[in-house]
Amino acid sequence: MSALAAATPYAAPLGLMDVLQVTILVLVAAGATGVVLIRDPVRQVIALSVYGVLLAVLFLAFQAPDVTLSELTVGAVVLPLLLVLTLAKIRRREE
Amino acid sequence: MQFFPFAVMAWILAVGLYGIVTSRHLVHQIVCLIVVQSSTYVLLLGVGYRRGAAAPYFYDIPVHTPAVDPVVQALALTDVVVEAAVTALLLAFAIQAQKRFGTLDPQELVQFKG
Amino acid sequence: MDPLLALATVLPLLMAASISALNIVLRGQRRVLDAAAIVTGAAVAAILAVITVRTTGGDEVYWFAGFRPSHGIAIGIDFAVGPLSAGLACLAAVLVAAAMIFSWRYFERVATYYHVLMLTFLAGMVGFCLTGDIFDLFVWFELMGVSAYALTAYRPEERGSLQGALNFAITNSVGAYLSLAGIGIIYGRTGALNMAQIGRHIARSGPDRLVVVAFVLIITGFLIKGAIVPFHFWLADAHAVAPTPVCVLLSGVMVELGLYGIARVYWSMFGYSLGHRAVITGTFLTLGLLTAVVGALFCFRERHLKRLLAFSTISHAGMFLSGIALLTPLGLAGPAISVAGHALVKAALFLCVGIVLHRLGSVNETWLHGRGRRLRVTGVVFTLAALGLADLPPFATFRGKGLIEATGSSHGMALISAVFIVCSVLVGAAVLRVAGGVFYGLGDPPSEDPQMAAEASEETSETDEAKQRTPLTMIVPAAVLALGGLAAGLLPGLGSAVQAAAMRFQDQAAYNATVLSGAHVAHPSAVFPPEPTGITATDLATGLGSVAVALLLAFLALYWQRLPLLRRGFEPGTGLVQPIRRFQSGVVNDYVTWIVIGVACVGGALAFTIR
Amino acid sequence: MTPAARRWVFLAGAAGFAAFLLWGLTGLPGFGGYPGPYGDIINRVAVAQTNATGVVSAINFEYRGFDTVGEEFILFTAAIGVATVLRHLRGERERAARDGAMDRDAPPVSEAVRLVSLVLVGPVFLVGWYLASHAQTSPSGGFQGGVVLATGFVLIYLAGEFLVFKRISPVDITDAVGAVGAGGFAAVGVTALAMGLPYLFNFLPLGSAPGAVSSSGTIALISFFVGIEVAAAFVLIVSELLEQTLLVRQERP
Repeated sequence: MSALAAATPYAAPLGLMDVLQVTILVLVAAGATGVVLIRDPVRQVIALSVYGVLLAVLFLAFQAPDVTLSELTVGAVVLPLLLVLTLAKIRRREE
Repeated sequence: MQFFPFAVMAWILAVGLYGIVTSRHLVHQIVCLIVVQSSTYVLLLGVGYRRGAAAPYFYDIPVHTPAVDPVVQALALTDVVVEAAVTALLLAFAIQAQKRFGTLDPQELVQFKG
Repeated sequence: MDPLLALATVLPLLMAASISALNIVLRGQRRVLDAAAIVTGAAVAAILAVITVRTTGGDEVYWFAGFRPSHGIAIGIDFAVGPLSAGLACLAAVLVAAAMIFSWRYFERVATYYHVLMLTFLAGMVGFCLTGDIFDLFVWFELMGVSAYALTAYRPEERGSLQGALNFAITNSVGAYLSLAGIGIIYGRTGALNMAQIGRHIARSGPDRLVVVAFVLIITGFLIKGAIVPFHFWLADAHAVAPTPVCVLLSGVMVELGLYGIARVYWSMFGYSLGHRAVITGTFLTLGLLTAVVGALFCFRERHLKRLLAFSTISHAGMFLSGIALLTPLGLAGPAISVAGHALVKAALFLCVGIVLHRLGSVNETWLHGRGRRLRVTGVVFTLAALGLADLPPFATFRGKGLIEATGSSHGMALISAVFIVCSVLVGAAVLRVAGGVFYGLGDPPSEDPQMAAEASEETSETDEAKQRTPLTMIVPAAVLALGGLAAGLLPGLGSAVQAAAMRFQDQAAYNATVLSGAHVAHPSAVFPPEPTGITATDLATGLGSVAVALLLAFLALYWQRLPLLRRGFEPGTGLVQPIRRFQSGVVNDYVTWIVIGVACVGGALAFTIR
Repeated sequence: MTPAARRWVFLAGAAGFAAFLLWGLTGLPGFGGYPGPYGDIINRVAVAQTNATGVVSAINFEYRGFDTVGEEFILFTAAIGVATVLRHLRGERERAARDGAMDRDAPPVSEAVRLVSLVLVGPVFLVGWYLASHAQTSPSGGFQGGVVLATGFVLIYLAGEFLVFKRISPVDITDAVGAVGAGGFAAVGVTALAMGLPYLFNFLPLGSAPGAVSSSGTIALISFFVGIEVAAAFVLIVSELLEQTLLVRQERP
């Protein structure tokens, strides 16, 4: 590890990108915690959608536009849609 | 900063597992499984990141520009598809469970034990 | 590069897609679908049999899209195939073909879905066996998983079916994601996904924390798939509820694929780097023997036939892992032979249970007592296969187990033989008790455990049509498989041939050179020298003796209620098992908890001893 | 275990698990220090070898194309699995339909939602098509395009046109289309085999210049098949779930 670490520029001062990445990482960690701790399924789906957007932004900051696009379409749109459809079905039953 | 993204990955993984273990609602549990899987995206893209490098698209930049690792991005894409597929299947199970047995609590679905 | 290697995986995929694309035309054409699936399974089995035989002279490598490695760096995906991997894939294809033949008159209301899922399942298993790329391994692992989850829930009208499928899917998905995390970690160090290349890279630096953690995470997924205590809970829930032909695949080969995965990643990537063979042996031998004992105890007290067979699979998985853990060529050859023998007889047993379910509509041993007398042929086949499961000489199960015991005792671990004999006796006694009670009406119905009886009688018939006779398409595959298990053990030179294959499998340097520099290695070098593979008189005596004890125990269990002197209010098997029964709670939350604890324990054990 | 006991047992295990995981993660080269060589080599050679300027697509559809075959079949299998698991319920729906309850199928949708959805359908299809057909040049490809295309179908549903949606995507047809997509991808590889080349070998002409839409040979073709497969799989999954939802509404008196 030491040789590799020496070869990469950690000593460089923190740039805008680092600040951005740390901020988003903190938000992602908080988002994941929120998704897990919200026990009401409907609110959880909304939280999951927000979490998906946060992840997409993180991937953009990691220079991965391809994954960003997939995460936006899947994590923030399709999965919440599937969940909403499931819940709509289940809710009716529970009433 | 050096290990912070990986620490976040470990946190997401642990929190997701906590959610699965404490969940009393199948749909909630499935969402927690999504969270567990999302930790692997953070790990994959984290290990492939190179500071100050460009995204791996050489449409308008010269080919020798330093770029981040494209391989982990391809892996993460596959991972996203797997996530969508597994989630869809699990949701179908959940619908059936609710339909047949009127419950989504993993503890009440138990038919076999011991 | 031989296109057959690619075709073995692609053929079932193309067939699955074709069936699905033509679903509107094929929907009513049940026989066309069946025939297509059987022919595909048989063709894949034939291709893989050819490859197995051919690769006994040296491993073959296939580079997809033609990207060969240069300077030891791979940029494409490869299949790296030796006789053990091709043979295991071949076994999977044979079982798929047999299961599809059995399904010919099973499941009246099938659409195209069942056939499509069986074929994608096959493709996943074959790809998993053949690939030489760690991420590709994950992809095929997931395809196998997703197909298996859907097949397990094939009859969702039953509560048990959903519970089984959900527990199966959630635990195995967690395992797969932990494996993926391990892959990400090892990639972060090596910048490689080819297993040979990773192995070469990490061998340079020796074991450090990253290697240990990556190893443990990657094998976690396989330990779960391989049903090793404490990762095993999902198996009985899933196997009990899956349709019988699917059980054949789940029990016969999918669990063993998990163990194969451990062997594959250990000997292609981690072996050199980790070193510390004694620690590795100790850790995995402990897990293996524990699994063998737990599975055998649960098996003996079970009354639900499918669950009984499922617990016996857990017990056998433990024995296989114990053999692999010895790290010797014979220690790997033993499980290889045993896996083949076990798959054949276990498949035959499941098919017989399927016939019982078809004819009598139950899998409850107590209720079925004596009711199977009219199923004479089924009874004979079941008894034959049960003797095979009890490791009767000369079944392949006996040969394999004998090799593990031999190498165990020659390396100063005679404890293995003792544990194996106890497990064989318990498992053998359980299935022989079923054979005697259900098919011959011996003794009394086993005492009724109220909860188990309720569970077993929930199982409803999987078939609709007239149940007056057993169709040939059901009994013939069962008989052929059981006889196959017997014949496999009689093959001359089997032990030494498989040992040679195992030695090549374990030669990491040769694997490296074959994959990365296109070398042809016919004669591997081994850390442990080859050992004699013949059967001694002592082996035969022990084998026959343990089967005799198993028979005795089966009779004791059947006639227990007529033996008041021995009885004294004690029910066989229950006393030992009652305390650990509570762990098998059926709640997936508990199972995931045990997975986390298991990873922490295995990881801790390796972390404190290897650094 | 009781939920409380389970939580404590888990927390104890998870503490060990997390410590173990973090211990290993600190063995990684620090964040931002990707060591190579895999990605670096591909970044250097991919444009020249494939004429695709989007290296991630080149990996997905060529260098590691075989992974993507498996990935597409995972999605295909999951869609089939959803249909398998929910099919018994469909049998019930058919019974319900015989009671003449079909007229209650459509949920109430406000005019505003209808209008916005209908206006969006066209552009969404266009974007999906663009994404699926520009794998080689832009950060996109069959997968993203396919998902967006599927979203277009969902918009049709949102517009309250469920019957139209049903007409556009009856389950069997969707299933067949998905199979053509996934099978087409696998068949592209077999075509290479038939020509005596390795499976998934890029046998089509690579085109004149890197970055042109017609460049990159089989990459564009595979991306197209993947787009079809993904769109069909998601439409199939969504329509199965929709049918369930509507079924329940129907059952209410």
